[in-house]
Amino acid sequence: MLSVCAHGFILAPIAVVLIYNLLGRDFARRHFVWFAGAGTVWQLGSAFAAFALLWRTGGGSYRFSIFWDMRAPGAAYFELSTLKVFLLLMIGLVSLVSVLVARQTIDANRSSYANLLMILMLGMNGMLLVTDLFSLYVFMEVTGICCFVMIAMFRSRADLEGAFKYLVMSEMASIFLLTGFAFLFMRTGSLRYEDLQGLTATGGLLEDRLVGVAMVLLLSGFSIKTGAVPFHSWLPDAHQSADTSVSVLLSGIVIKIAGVYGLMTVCRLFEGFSSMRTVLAVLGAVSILAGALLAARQGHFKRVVAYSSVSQMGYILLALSTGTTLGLIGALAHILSHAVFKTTLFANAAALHEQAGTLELDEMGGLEERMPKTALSSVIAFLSLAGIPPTLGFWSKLLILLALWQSGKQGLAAFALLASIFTSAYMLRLQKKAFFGHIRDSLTDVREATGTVLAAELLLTALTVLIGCAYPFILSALGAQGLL
Amino acid sequence: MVLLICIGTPLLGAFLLPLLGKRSAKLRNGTSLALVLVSLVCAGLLTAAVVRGQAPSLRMELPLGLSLGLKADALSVFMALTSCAVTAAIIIYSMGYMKHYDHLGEFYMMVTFFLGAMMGLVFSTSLMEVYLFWEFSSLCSWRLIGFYRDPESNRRANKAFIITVLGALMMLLGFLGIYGATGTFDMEALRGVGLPTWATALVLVGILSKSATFPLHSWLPDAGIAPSPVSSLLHAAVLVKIGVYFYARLFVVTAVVAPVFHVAVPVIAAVSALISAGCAMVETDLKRVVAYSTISQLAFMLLGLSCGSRTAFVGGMLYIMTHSVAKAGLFLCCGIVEHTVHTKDITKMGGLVKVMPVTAAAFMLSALSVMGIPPFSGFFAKYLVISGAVEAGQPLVAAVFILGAVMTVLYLLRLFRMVFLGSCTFPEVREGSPAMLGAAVGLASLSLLLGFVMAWPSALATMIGGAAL
Amino acid sequence: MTLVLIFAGLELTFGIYAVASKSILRSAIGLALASAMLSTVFYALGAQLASVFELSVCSGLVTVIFISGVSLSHSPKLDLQGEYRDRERNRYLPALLIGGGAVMLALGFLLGGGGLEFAADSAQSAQEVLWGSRQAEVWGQIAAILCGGVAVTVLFREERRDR
Amino acid sequence: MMLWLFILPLGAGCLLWLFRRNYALSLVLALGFSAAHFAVAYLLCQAGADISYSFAPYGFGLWFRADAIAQLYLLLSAGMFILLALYTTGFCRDKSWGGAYQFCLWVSLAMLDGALLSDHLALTLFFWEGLLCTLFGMLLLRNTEKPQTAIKALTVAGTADLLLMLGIALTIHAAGTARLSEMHHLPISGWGAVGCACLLAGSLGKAGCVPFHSWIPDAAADAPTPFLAAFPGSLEKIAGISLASRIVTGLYDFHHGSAASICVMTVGAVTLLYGVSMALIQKDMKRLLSWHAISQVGYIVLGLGSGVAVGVAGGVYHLLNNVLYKSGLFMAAGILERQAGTTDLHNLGGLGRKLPLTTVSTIIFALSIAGFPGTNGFTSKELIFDAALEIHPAFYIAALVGAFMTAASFLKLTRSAFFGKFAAPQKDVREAGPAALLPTVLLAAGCLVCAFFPVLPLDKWIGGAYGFEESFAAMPKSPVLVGLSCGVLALAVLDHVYGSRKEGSALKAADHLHYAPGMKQYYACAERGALDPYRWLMGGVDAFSRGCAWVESGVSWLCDTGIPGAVRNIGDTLSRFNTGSLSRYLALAVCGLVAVGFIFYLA
Repeated sequence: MLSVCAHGFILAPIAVVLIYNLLGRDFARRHFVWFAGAGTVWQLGSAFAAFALLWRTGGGSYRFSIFWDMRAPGAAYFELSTLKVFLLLMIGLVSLVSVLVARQTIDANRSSYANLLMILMLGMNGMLLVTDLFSLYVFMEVTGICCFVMIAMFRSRADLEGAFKYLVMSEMASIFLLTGFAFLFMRTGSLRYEDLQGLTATGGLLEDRLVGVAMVLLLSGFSIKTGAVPFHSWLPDAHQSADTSVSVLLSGIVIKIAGVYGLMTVCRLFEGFSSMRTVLAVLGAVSILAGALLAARQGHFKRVVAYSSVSQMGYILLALSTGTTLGLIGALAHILSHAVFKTTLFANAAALHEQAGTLELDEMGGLEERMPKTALSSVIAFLSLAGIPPTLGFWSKLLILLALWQSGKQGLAAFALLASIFTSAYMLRLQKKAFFGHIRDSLTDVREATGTVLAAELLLTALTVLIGCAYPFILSALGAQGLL
Repeated sequence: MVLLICIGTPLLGAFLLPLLGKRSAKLRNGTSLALVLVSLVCAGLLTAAVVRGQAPSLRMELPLGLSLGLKADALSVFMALTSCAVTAAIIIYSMGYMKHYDHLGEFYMMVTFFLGAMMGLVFSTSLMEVYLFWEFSSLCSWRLIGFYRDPESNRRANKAFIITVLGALMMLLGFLGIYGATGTFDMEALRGVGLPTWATALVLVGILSKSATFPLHSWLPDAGIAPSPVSSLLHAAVLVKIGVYFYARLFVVTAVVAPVFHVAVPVIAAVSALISAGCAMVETDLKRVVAYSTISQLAFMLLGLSCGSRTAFVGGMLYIMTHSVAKAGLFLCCGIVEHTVHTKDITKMGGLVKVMPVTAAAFMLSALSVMGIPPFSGFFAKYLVISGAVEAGQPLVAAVFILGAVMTVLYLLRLFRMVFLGSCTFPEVREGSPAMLGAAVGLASLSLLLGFVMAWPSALATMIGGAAL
Repeated sequence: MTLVLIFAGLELTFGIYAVASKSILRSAIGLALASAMLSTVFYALGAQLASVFELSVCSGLVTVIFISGVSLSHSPKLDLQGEYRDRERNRYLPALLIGGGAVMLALGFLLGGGGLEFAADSAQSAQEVLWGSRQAEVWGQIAAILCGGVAVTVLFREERRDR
Repeated sequence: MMLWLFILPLGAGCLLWLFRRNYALSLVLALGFSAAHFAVAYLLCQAGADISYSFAPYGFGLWFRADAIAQLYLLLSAGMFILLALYTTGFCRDKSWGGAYQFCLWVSLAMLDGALLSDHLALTLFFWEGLLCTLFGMLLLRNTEKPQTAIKALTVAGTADLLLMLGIALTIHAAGTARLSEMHHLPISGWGAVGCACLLAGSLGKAGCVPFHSWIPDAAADAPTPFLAAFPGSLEKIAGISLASRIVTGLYDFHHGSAASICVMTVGAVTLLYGVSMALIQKDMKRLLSWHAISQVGYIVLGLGSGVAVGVAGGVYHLLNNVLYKSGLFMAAGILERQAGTTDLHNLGGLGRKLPLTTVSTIIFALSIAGFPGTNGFTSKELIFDAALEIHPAFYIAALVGAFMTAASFLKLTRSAFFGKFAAPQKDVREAGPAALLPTVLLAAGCLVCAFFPVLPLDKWIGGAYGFEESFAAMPKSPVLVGLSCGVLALAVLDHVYGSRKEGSALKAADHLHYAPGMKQYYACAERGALDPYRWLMGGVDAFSRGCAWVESGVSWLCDTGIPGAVRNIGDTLSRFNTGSLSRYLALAVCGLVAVGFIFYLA
């Protein structure tokens, strides 16, 4: 059963792509959403099953390989652990939401969205499953190109600005990463995880300056992908140019898998370098503050949400900078809560764009009367983002703070906590400009969002509140498992 | 079990109200009142239990030193009774006042949800739980202040939200400091434990922001833009008491605090009392004057609880109760006046006593209780606070508070004169609606009645005092 | 060792030429020459197999398809580069190069000169490499090819419908 | 039995409020209840009860103790109240606010009983401040359009009572116990001194001493006359002086000649001189009498402040006399207002023939207040003069000057109101009804009784209450003092004759003093109200409030525009940095790389 799920992660997307392209042209194009939906549902289901199975076996890991014999010495293999399955679950969830949004925003003639979504999922699944740094890079390339195409897909030629910037910045990241891997390969001779883990233990590498440079390059490369502050410039432009369903994917999961998971792996493999954690801490702190301050001054709905992603990634970097298991759990919790409330905000953006026709904050106002459900989901998302108790965001932020506190970084925890007041500030500004206040005369005939976008919003809001309320039980379950 | 009902019904029941509201307004108003009355009855039952000596409690242990527990003791039951009673009166009042406004579903939901949060906060035993309900109340106050949806009230609602959440975050930092020093968030385990000074200072900032003391007070007068049942519920009776209650809960009943705070907090309270009293003297907006007076009276309560002597503590507790009742009555009268005269500027009012005698009488009764004139309950509390301050060896602070009390008499009299006395400016105005009048007169006479039966509430307060010092 | 540096330098210049040139044909030619230089570097460093593949596939096959496609279709893509003639981008290009070069030199000094010992001529044959330690890449390659195919169909088809 | 002292007045107040329309019934009720109240008080004094109830809030104890001093004042106030009740019912016969006024009057009686009897200082404060409510109620009843007096009264009295609260808190803290009976000779040092000062300020403030006197003259103009007869005339004085006398005799060790006693005596002297000098120039009878009420308090305080047995006895006896003739004078003024239509002396004259009984009693009252030899006022003033001289001659001189001015002003009053040619707004001036006239005449009789038999009130009652052995009623000791005071009176008569002949009319007899060089500026600034402590208080509070408002607006500005503006600016500068050009992004990324490198190596 576990092997079916595991193999499915790689084979299912490819199968869907093949079936989609082999069927009749017009039938496939009209029903492209169902294919994409099927792929995501499969991913979600298998991730749940795998998670349940692994959880019962006490959080072990499952190795498998497809079409070749992995027992040969030095042979590569795919690995599945509870951490990775959790992230696969995230991929499934965000893709499902993206499909729900896409059904409303993407018309038939751009139906290759299904192909691209499946390949993107394949790329991300691959990144999670591989146990070799270079394969990680290959699958990251696949993800990067897929994202570029999806951003560029909807825009007329003149407006390829955002996509082009994204492509160039990803290539910059690839340059950094490849150079880093090359230096590493020179020193260690192998890029496989278990080899690298063994090597750092012997300490031989710690003093070597070349490996130090490699570390710096790796960190910078993955930070570009995460969108931490010095490297964040592409995120807002990419979001503005991309269609909302693509923004959901980009901000919801791609920057987490491509960026944060990469950083997680690097931290896990090279724990010896204590200065790496300080780098992460500094990047995180700067991202939180700068992201929040920039978000407060944007005029476009999606740019505000994009900068808020930069700020929230800062929190995840802070969690990783502690290096303890609680920090890791905090980071995963924040990835979950960020995925949920970010996708909610983008679903709201889709609804607003579809109904009110504009996403410029100055042209919106008082939409709460016309679109009560969207307003409600937006307020709940704001509460979760600001870390107000009943919601998911509060618990994840609390775990991060506890992790920081336990690992002795009180000053950092204080900074993170007080910076979250800026988060509330720009989200309040967003709510005020978009939903509260008097309605403009041009928007009086606006109706409530309909169909799957509304369904997505309500699903995510329910998720935020229910998991938020059920968190004490989750905490006690984690405690029982011995992780906390 | 009674504890769960007391907290659960308003907290969860609140979300049904907007749905009921679709069917009929009366049903929704009635249900919200019923929810509040249920928790009032439960509070009564709990009081009986506590008086009999039991301490009903629930507990759920969580990793990382977190825990979710509910416990009813004298202090929590005292606060529960006060806030339920006042909220019930305010809901009755708002039925008359809010008849022709829209967004009523949200209004009633938020009021009931707020009461649930208040009950939760009062009965919770862990610091994190207190923070949880604390943020609930910030959320409710944000939505209630922003009720009218015009840009100005939005701006002020956001300002109130930012200031209270900032305070709450500083307090959370303090909790983390306490967690770092003692390894637990549970207040049962913190009993009698010395807290690190900087952590106490941070928690104090949270308390001061919530109970609107001087440097962090500016959100309270601005919240006057909200409809008057809201401003009376939030700014007079219940929300601002959360900060003072939590001071009593953490720094007096549970943990031991550094002696420097026995001097520092009274001084801060004194400064806040004088400055807000001064502002109340020159203010011309009806609601802002009463809001500033609330800030000034809160300083009295803070003095009572913080200066360390038992008399002052009991005085502080009584002050919380008497002030809630009297100030809620005052705000409701202001609401009636503003509702009928449609302006908040007191310089344009005058001589309303002839056209609105009952409101004038209720206003004067409540004002006298706030001033602390004897037959009213306010006197007992004010006297105990002042004598407690003297007993605690801080006669200078007591003298400053006497000056504050004189200023209270001055600005309340000035308000009464500018609104009700002098030549009549609105001869054609009629009295408020019966529901509104009923609530206002009820609260005013309650504060008079409490004056006569002050022995029972003070017995309860002494019981709290006994547990504390 | 100096041979490697010379060829790397040549490859760099051809790369810049490909990026900076005005017409797409010259870019294609520049790309081909850069790939050729790269293959010689591979060869100099002892990776014969890689240099053979590089020379035949990248500089040979890709260039042929490229130039034939461009000359046959006379598609409006020709002046696409004009549209993207972002003067500002070009103006800063030398600055970027100098910066990149400086970083590379700093790395060079940092690593203490000729630390680049040549990879031992690995005894592994192509077959072992492809199907042994790098199997996971196979799925990566498949994904990349699929992605490339879809990308080409999506981006260029878009052009026709828009007109 | 003690509770009856509270239930009776409250019951009476409610019943009178209910039956305010029916005059006869309310008359019977008033008389019946006040008589019953007097009887209960008398029985209580015989028993000397010491009762406590458990139903008391924390920090308060319901302890009542009718010790000797309390009995004296209780009987005095109960007796006075009978006459007051009668007079008030007569006065409020057809008034709309009559019922509410009666109710307030009876409630304040209950409060006064409580204040006198309570043994627990906090309980005294409870009843003491209770008088505030009824004071505000009564003043507000008639004039809601012109509320200045009521506001002023509540403010001034409120401030005095809050000072009293502070004093009580300090005293309880110093004594360790709240029971009045257990406090003996507390030291006046450090915070004890402040406590004593606040206690004295509160009690003398209630009685009407200088800093807290300014509402009484305004009340004379606005408030109904029975209010003047009741509150400033008797009830408030009794309450204030009873507590002051306790402080001076037993509570604090207040020996004569100490700094505390000097302060109290200076306050008394200042009150005396200020009161009587203002009274001299008044042209309206009620205002004149109210200023005199203030000056008489000055005499009593002078006596009490000396700390000597003779001074205290003289002061308390002077209070007794004062209650008698001051209430009588106010009642006479009430009768004049009701019968003659006005109390403004300009258009009053020659009423002696029309209102014979009122004239006779007013003359008796005038003689005794001026301290004419042989009257009760004279004996009490002599005792006070004796005590003042013993402490310091300056006080004695002040007292004499006071006596001179009192005599001059009353001569002016009596001659212009009752003698000379007849003038009154109402044409057919007839004698007042029995309900108004009977109390006035009885009070006049009381004055005469005390004049001729001083032994009974002075030695038996007051001496017994305060435990003085030697009897003062026998005869004024030194003939020199008596001669001096007679000389002063003669001088006053001469001055009056000279003044009236110079100005031509009795009313303007004092004008030559009014416009004398030194006095003119003093009177001018008094007219402007510059000497009115209430105005100083309000001015000070106003300035302080404006300062607070300015500070508060600064803090609010910080919250509204200061911090948000700063955040906005930082946000703008940062966003200006991200212009959108690709090469800038790449440059930023390379800088980021270098920065990460530095951090990596520095850490």
